[in-house]
Amino acid sequence: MNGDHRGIDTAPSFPGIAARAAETDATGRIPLQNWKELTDSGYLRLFHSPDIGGTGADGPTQAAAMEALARACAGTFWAATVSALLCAKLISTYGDTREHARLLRPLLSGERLATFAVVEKTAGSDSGTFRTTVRPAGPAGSDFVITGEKSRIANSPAADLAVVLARREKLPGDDGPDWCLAFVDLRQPRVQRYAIPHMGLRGMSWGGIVFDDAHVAAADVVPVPIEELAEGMAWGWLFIAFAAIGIAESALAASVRHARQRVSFGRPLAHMEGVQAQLAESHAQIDAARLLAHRVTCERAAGRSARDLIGMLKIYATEMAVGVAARAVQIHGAAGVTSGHEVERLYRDAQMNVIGGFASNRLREQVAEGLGLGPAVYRAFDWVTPSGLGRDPVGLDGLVHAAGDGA
Amino acid sequence: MNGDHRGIDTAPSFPGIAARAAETDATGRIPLQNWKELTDSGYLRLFHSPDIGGTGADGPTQAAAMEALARACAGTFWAATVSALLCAKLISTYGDTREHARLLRPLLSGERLATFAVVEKTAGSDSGTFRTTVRPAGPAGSDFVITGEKSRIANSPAADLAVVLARREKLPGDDGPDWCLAFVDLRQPRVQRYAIPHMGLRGMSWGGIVFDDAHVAAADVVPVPIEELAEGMAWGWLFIAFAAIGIAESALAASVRHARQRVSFGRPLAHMEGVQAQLAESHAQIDAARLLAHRVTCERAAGRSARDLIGMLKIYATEMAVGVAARAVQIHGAAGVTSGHEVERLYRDAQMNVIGGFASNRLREQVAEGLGLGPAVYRAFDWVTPSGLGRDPVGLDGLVHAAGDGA
Amino acid sequence: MLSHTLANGAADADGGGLSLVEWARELAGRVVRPTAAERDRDRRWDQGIFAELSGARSGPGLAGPLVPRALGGGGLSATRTCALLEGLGDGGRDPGLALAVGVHAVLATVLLRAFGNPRQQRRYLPRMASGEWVGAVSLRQTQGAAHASTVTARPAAAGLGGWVLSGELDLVAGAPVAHHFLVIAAHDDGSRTAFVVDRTTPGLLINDVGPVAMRTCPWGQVMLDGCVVPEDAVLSTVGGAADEVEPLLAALDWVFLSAPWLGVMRALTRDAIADAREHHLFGRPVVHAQSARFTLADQAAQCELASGLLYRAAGQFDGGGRPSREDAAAARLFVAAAARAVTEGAARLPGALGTTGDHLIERAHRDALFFAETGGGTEVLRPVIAASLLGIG
Amino acid sequence: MLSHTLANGAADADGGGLSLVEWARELAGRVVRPTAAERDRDRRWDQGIFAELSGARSGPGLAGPLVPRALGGGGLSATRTCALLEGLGDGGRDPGLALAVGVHAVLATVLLRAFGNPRQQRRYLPRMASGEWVGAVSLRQTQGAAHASTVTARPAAAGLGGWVLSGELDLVAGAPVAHHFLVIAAHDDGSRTAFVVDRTTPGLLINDVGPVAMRTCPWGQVMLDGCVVPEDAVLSTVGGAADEVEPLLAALDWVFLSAPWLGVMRALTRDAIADAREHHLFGRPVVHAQSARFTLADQAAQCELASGLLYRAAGQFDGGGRPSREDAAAARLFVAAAARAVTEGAARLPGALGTTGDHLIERAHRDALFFAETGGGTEVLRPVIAASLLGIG
Repeated sequence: MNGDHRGIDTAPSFPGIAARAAETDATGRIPLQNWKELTDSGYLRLFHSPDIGGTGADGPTQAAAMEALARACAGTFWAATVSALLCAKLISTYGDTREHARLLRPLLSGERLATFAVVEKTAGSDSGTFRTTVRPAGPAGSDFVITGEKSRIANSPAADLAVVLARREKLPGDDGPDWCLAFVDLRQPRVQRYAIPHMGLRGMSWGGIVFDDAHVAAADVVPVPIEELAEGMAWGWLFIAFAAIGIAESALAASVRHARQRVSFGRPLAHMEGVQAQLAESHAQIDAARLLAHRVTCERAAGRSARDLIGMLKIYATEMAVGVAARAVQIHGAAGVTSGHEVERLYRDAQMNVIGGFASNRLREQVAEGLGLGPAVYRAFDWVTPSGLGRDPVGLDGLVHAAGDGA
Repeated sequence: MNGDHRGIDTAPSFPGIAARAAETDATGRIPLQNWKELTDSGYLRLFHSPDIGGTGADGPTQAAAMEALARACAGTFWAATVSALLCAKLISTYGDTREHARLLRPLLSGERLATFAVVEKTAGSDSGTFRTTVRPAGPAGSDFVITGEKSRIANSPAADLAVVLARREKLPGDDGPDWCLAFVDLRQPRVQRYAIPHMGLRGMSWGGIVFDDAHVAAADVVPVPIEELAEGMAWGWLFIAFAAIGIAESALAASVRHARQRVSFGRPLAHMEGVQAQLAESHAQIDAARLLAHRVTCERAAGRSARDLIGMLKIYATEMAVGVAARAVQIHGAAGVTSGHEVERLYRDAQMNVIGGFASNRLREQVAEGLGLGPAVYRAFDWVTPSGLGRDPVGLDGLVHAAGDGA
Repeated sequence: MLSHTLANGAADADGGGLSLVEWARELAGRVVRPTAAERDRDRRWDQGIFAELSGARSGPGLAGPLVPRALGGGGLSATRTCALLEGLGDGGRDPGLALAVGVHAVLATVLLRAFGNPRQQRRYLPRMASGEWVGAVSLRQTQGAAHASTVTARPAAAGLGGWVLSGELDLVAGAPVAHHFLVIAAHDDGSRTAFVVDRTTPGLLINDVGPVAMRTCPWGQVMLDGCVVPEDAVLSTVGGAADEVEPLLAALDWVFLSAPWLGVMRALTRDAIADAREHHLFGRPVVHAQSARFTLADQAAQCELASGLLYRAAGQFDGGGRPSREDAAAARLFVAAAARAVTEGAARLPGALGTTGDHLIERAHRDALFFAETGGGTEVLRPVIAASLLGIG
Repeated sequence: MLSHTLANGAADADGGGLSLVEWARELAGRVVRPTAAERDRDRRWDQGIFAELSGARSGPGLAGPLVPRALGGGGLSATRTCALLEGLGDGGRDPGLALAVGVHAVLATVLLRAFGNPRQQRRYLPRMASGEWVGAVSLRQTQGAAHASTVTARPAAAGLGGWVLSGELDLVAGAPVAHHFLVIAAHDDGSRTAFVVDRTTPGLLINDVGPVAMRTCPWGQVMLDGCVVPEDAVLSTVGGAADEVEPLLAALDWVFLSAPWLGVMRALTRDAIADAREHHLFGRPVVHAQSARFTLADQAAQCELASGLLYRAAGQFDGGGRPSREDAAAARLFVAAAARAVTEGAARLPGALGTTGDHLIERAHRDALFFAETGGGTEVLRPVIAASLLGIG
């Protein structure tokens, strides 16, 4: 879009994946060629150090690669990045890079796909309601079993491996964390999956996993204090922000193309101030998100947390992309709501990012806490009535009138 | 939602249509029971005077009925109202109520469905680009034939009758208008139709009609100066505004229900100020649109134009509904992007109204003209460069530096 | 079409508001507008203008439209009063003065009409309706106890009867020129009572302190240093403010103090249309620019949308109907946002912010921010509306 | 985390801006802030403050950061200058004074640095860098000829050489205290030339007229009544303004006059966080209310987002790079909207608009509206950005 895509020249580009994006959306499956293109491009290895099979790309390169793939096909980007970035980071951060090399290697080579199973059916991202539990398989053995259901999870119908947030059934004397990450092989009989059709990002599979005393090796149960997980989950916020930015860039590029081609009422769209205003606002907003996204990617690549900044980015970028996609629909008119048109797909895709990971407003509360406002405090909403605003007012003639005794 | 639905008690309600709304969206077809329910309710006759088979309902009743049907199922509302309100008004306004009673009767009884075919493939709502033409069928006969293609038209794949905006091939000495409305029977061999899949309002069929010298009776070609048509087309803006209002009301009602049921992080959503803020804003905005919609329906029912007000309403209501639906998705979280969920459907439906009829920004130009600003004036966008803002600035060291001769 | 729409969107249920808007606009254009910018600059209240508005010959006085005719008032409906205030805002182009008029003519008089006993009504209402006595109210006290009470009421020394009021109130609109004040005070048990406190009450002191905005409204801070008031200063029942006075006071603020802003929005929109025809950018009239046309179309729409909510809420006070707090709050929420949107839209048009003219845009921009915070602002209005929707709170 | 984020988001490419923001914030907090509200009320410029900022002992003077050291300036990079101005806005809490400093220190000095001949540079730049001579620019002339030229240039009488300038300029920042003015004048053929016109030029008159906003900036209207200026008053080439001076002047305005606003946004955000901890609504701390938390989170995000665009655009002036008009315009478009959003978010928090304090919210709210209109406002910025995207215009 402009000359500021630093590092983009050395980043992979994904022409085939982009060309198949409409088909990927329509069929609801990521074509095999996409996976080959991803593997060949080196994308899956960019985010990790060489000791676990990565190529240790620098921040600008990681950022440019995510941006490019998200622009090519947001559904493919989600599927690949949940696995190769988010899940691999969770395993390498909270697990043991030596022990779990056997899990990481196939994720980075593209042979296997991972899913991060957090949310359950009851209440979205509120871990207090989660019931999935890991417990020892038997009195003697060292292995574990996992039981519970995770739902509305990216990649879960298609994945080979799940990184599962679960409760630990603790034996007396165990004063470790109440929670663990369990790395669960999904290709086993006691695991059932189901797919859930979804509005956007349709290439990516989405759905639920039911664990019915499924087997987990002892080495693959990693106790983690739940507070510490936020650090790893911020990788998720980061890539979702890039998904939004890529969608917005594609929507703007389509709008610019359309504005240059289309003539309406004798006026080329490109020459109309109202269209120019929409393009300019979209451009400035995308750039604001991009610059922050590149900045925090560099922070994180350098080993710093930048968690609050990533939270701010995720909120802004995802809501911005919805606005940019809506403007693109408006510029395209009826074509923009026709199934199969790029802009129609982008409009559906954009909203998914606002909800995915942590929804914007949930994240705003976390950012506020990071600003020093303290944790969210709940008090029942019961203050309107005592404050004198809980009743409809009497009329102009007051109680007299209300009592039917006209003044 | 509140006690202000004046007249709604006497207006039809559509419980069956509402119950089938998800199915209507999923199958992309309006169930036969919906048509029966519509016919039985008297909805199709409300908007017209008794002399053409209507029941001549007053403004409040018309408004309440449109609002109720749009809330029940926006796709069904569109299909029914394009036919029974918009097309029937066009026929009765520009045609001859006696001659065309044969066309109006089946539309108001629900036996036949009409479509208003304006837009062509080239350039949306710009009539300057339209090519569809009506000409005499032969040198002697009094009948006509019509040729051309209309596309992205509501109801067109399913309709029996089309009200077509077409050019008139004029014989020497004919100084009548260049345009006409042709009432074309679509159940004839020289008419081909095709359906176009679309993002929202999926129950309603949408697509194109190809006329290949299709027959039109002489009495069904009505010459009309194109400027005068805006008055009739404003019926379209009006019902689309009601579609938006109904969608927004359904989205808000779903949000209120969800907020009362859902507990997240130990806090019932209903008790959280951020959720309350979203509900309150949606409520106030919906009410603002509703009150204006009821006002202009009464104006129109009383025979006044109110066209500029209807333009303002259409712009506001349709964009407002997109915002309300987006808030509903946010409140529902992942459920709100799951296919088959009411809110997911409403989110897709809402955007259609912004584009349908006249797109918001096109309509803004018309409203501006009504404000006394004169018609839109086109001038090529060529003023940035002469004004001194068309070049990138030199650096801090000016031309010297730019020439490579460092200061 | 335009001028009709912009001027008369305020359809009046009882059929007379239409001309009343125009009448008040003409009056205010003559009496208020010429000095509005100057009084704003000097932070000045002009009692002569208030007298002229109160004693208008050709139509109802603006000091007591809702006071019954038998008590010397205009005996207007709430809808027609709303139209009067809309016209005042439109013609006067002075949000501060219109606020002062609205606080006196609606908030202060209606509380006495609705809750005053016959003695109180006879004492206060005729002189308020004529504009002789000004009634003042603190805008901190029009949102119930959303903010903690700053005035306490304790029984006067045994046997004397009456009450002792102590505390302070700021943002009192009308204070420097008021004859009496509406004061809501908290008892030790947390319940609250409304009082009418005369300016001459010993211990009552007025400081000349006001907000940055609404500079043409006479502002003051009222200090109550152990003011002893008689039993007859109580408005309605002791301890009953939360159920009686407070809900009405809030709704009156939400609705009637919004009405002048509808007028200001219409004035800004008319100005913007005229300016856009005059100014040029990049060598062409601003009015040819699509983005300017969009802005103007949206401004006109905001006026009509706001008008609908406002007159619905006002109309609910008429015909013995019981007003809805939800609809009153929705009207305020929307009008406050619309006033901001219209001001900003007008300011965005090239050439809008110059060094000449009466600077209505700049004054309205400043005052609209303040207006949006009074009546509780979004943080009070939204929960009130949500409480109704959700059936909790 | 917070204070780090808010204070230091302005990452500096050449590694020193970080501490420079803090240094300037501290200096401005000491020198500018204590009298900001009072000078605003009195519409007063304090030359002593400018002198103190110019001659700061411990760091670079704020009058000539971009003037090369050899000519007595600070010799700072554009990025570091941006940081200085951010800190000035943050610590000083005075957008009007920061505007005056920015116009002199960046717009006026850089045009002489970039386009002045050696004689002009030697004459003006050292005294400008020391703060002895103030250079003034009309904010009507920083957007090329988006608005029609109001000054004409005709050749002086035959044989004399030089030019005769006639016309008037308003919104001249610095006028009452300026030593010289940058004036862009149109020739009869429509081409334009930039001149440096000394205050002492016969026929030059300054009127005391200014806008409603930015009251602490010294404003004036400059009347040029047949002012004869020598050939050496021409900056760069005759008739070349559209290709040379104007694009640079516009970009400098868009970027560097935005920088203080990033500081103001950070100050408002810090204030809002502190206020939300103190104030109560419905008996609970505002900071517990989810909607207030949302507002504060969004404010903090706006600061970081604006910072990214601003420092990118500033950095393009460094290292011999060629700045991008598109990126400069995008920075201005975003910062202006962000400044409005942050001000309004802060104002919406309960208790924000009181009768005490330094009223930064109210001043920033007023000044941000003006700021959003200068640099051409959205009606100029958007077409400039769109022209780049579309390859037309």
